[in-house]
Amino acid sequence: MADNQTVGETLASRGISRRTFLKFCATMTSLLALPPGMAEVMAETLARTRRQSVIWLSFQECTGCTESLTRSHSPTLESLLFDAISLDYHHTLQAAAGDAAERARVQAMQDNAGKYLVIVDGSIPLKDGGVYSTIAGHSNLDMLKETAAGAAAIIAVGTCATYGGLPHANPNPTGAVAVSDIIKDKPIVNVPGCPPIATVITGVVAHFLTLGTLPELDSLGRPKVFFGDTIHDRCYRRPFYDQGKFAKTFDDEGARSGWCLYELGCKGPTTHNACATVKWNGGTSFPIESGHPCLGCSEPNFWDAGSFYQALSAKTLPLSAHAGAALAVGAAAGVAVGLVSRAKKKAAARQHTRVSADDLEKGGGA
Amino acid sequence: MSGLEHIGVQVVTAPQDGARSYVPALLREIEALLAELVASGRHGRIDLRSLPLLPGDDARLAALLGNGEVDAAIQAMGGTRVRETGVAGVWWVTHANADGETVAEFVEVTLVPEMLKTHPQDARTGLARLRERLAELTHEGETDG
Amino acid sequence: MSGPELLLWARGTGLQIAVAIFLFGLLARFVELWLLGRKTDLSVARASAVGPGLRTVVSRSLPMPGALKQTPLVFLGGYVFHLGFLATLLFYVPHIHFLRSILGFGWPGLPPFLIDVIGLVTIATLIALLVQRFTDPVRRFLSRADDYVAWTVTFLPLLSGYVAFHRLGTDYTLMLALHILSVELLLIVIPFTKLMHMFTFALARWYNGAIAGRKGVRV
Amino acid sequence: MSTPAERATNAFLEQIDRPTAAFFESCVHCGMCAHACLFYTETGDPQYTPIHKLEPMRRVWEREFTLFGRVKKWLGLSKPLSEAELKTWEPLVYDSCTLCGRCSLTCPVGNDIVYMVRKMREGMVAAGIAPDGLKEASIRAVRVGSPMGVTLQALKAQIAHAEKDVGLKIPLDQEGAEYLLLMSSAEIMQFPEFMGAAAKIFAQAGVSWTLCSTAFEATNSGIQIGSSDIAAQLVQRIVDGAEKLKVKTVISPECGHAYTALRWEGPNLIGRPYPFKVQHILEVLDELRAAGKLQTEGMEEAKLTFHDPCQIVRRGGVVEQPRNLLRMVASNFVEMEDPGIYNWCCGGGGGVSANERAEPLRIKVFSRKKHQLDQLGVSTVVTACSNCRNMLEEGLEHNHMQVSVLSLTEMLAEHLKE
Repeated sequence: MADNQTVGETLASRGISRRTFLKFCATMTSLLALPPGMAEVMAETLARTRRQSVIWLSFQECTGCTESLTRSHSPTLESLLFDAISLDYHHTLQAAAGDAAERARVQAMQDNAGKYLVIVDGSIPLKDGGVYSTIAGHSNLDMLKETAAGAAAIIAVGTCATYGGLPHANPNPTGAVAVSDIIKDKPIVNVPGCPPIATVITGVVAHFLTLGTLPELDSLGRPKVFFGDTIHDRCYRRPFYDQGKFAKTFDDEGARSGWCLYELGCKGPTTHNACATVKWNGGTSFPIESGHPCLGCSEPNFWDAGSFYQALSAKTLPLSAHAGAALAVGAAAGVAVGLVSRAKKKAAARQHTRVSADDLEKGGGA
Repeated sequence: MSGLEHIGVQVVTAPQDGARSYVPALLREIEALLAELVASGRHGRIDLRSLPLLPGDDARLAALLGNGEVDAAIQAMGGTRVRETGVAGVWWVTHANADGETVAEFVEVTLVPEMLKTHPQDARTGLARLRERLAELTHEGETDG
Repeated sequence: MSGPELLLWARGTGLQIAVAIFLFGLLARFVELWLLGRKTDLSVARASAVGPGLRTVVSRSLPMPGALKQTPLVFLGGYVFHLGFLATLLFYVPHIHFLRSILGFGWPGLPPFLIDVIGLVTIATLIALLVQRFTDPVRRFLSRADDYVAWTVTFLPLLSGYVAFHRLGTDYTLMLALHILSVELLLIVIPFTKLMHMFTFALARWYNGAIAGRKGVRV
Repeated sequence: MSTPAERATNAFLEQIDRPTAAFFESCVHCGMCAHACLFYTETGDPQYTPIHKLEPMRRVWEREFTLFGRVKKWLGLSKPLSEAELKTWEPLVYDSCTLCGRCSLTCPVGNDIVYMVRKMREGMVAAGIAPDGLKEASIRAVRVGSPMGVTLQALKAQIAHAEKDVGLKIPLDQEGAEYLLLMSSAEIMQFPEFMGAAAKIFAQAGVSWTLCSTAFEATNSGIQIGSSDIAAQLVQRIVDGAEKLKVKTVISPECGHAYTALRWEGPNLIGRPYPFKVQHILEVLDELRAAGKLQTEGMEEAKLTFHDPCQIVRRGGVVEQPRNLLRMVASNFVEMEDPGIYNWCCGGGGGVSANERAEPLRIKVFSRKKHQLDQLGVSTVVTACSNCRNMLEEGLEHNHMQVSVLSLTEMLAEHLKE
């Protein structure tokens, strides 16, 4: 896949007009909250640059993230991004197989040392020497370390790569960890979500391609421009929450009236993502709009945060065993203290010295 | 293609508060950009999506600006509509994706929006394509003759 | 620990620890108190102690004649704070869901804007009561560290709840986690401070009413 | 058992029970009890806050009977009771508390504070730390038979006087009488009219009654100083006398704490129920009234009010009887502010009147009663406790108030139909 074409040349060879590309850039400036006048500059710069070498590593994952990017049956603006990059290694998308595929990766790393972008989806198993996921005889850990060494930056895509995701869920049989748990010396952008919104992945890559920098990140390494607000902050059903109108079941009057899904377990209040604004499937809808509570998939450990259908404030672990034990120990402690107290009272009664008139006369008692 | 009307969802919007509308401020910004264009020929652009507009603000702004002479439709992986407003030099550009959803919306202050122009590169590609066609035509003619 | 991790810990392990300590303390303290016992009263009762005892458990919520005028702030503040705290605790929808997940049943909540108002009034009242504790000669004289600890652990859930409710502060998830942790702190502290009065008050009122009641006095 | 502090601690260990623990556990330091206590309201001094008077006993409870207190004790974080501490608290427990029990009515968590002050005094007296006046009164009560040193001889002289006054026989040691009347020293010596009044009333009602030569004194200094041992001794005398004479009912006279001592504490002090009934004189009179055996004539026209003795009304349960009786003989009876069980103490109950050291404070806090009486503008205040009567008279005189103090029983006797 590696070639030396400019982005402009690639676009031309695919029959995509520069006008369409300008439209793409204009959309990106809007999405990334960049100055709107940058669209033309962005388009011109991008067209003249060589296509960015991108190595996409897939570890313990389900390919949902890739699906999210490529799912559309019609060419979309987002997919234009593939024309602006040179995707030199990607299990699902590359034509090459076996040794040839691995050679492509090594070649890209050599040709673009220090400049290539690594995109990772999937978590990395560490348990038992990383044996639970290997590619071409290399453990994921080795491949990540080797590939990351010469990268300009890493974009961790999907909740598995960003926080460990499903493989990391209790009891985490493979010892799965996130990219950021392993790589400490490279800039990493986390684009969580299960899967992440395609536009958000595209936006981050576009930011890097056009400005040569990574977007501003929050404390969990997520681009603030997409993850700055919670779903709840931007939810169109928020007025119902504020009015205290909640759907109680999936088929009651409240559900049909489009009321707030908090009671059905919506994790919107604690979930940072752009679903409520960017939406899914080309801007058609997002889970809450379709009547389903937010699962909180772009937050760490969302698999272990209790039932998807239990309210956010509910407990996540059973209490009865602890409560029972505490009550038993409490009763025992209480009885122990109480019995000692009773013994003390009895002893005090035995030691009671009768107060007599003589005692009072002496002024001091016995 | 919004599914809202099909799944019986009522969308509630906050009550409109005219006093807090961004329209007056926006109009002043457009005025400044237009003055700049007249004075120095510099283009300006406002990303409507980046502003915390109240529901109905965009429609109010559009109504205030009015309709001009140009209303162009572009098909570029989804429709793009470029309209000149009633204020000449002020354009309203709406980008939609292949599904018809608006993905970006701008007010542009310029003589001709870039989206309407043909890029020189595209023109070159067009020329090449035209020459291919001509070559084919000549070839056909030769075969026929 | 990040906000989401802290929240998860607070809703899981943290809650387990807090509930365990709370129940342990509660039962231990109650049993220890109960086992102290009480001598049978050999004097002939003028009236039954049961009715007046039960009556006082309820009626002591009302001020003695004239008392309202003497300490209006403590009285009204006491009402507003206790009722406000209970209202926000029991009738805010997320709280109901928290309790439902533990108790297995729930009840209808109040609209959030009402909870907001009640919460703010309760916070203001609690602050006023603290100021009064500093300024009133009797209350300042009586106050020990225990009183300020109890005030603080009661105030924190209200404050953190209000901040989380209004999405103030940097991160809602973190605020929510801190809110739950503050409630857990309160739970842990209850059995070992004067906050135990929330359970023992009924027993104290009962004895007061019963002791007077068997003499034929309704207090 | 040697040091006073150890003896006090031991007594507290005996005294603290489940209600006490529930009360200490429930206190939130709201300070409302201060506003129910005339020693605070009339001085503004926070140290007189009722619950504060119990601090030494509360510390023993916490240290010895609670989980946390035990741990603290074990870690050496709490101090044992000291004699100095008890001495500091002595004036608080004895001088500034009349055991009136008004604080117990206001406490929002329901603490019966006076119930605990009574127990607190057990510890104080076990340590020998109590006012001299109370100690001396207790010694006289045990040795002579009366806290004021009234002897049988003196009683007999007063009986002779009274018999001459009213022309009726006053029975002494008459076996099988229905009623055994007790009297307080004050009634025997200061207000001997009481004896005559009783004789007239009983004669009219046609009931049999008697005095007892071995049990004439009703008061109980043991209750006031807080010693159950001494109180039991004094109660036992009355029980012995009543049993010897085989009376049906023992009448507690117009004395507040005597009623508490005999009626409510007595059986618990001697460890068994009585074979006779105990009634306050007002209860007896009201029963006679209800049975039509108390016939009066004429009405007091002057505006008058009733001072509720704490131990008889609030702590004794005799609330309606004095009012029923007053209405028989007074046409312009008005209630004070805070009447009945909410009444304010005269300032001298609970042994305060026997405690010379407390006198200035007692006189100072009489301002509450003065205020109540000034509000009404009455010329007469009726009461049913000779100690209240003394305190009222002293207080009124000190404040130069022209109000006369009457005994309800005596007032009734004066209106008896001839």
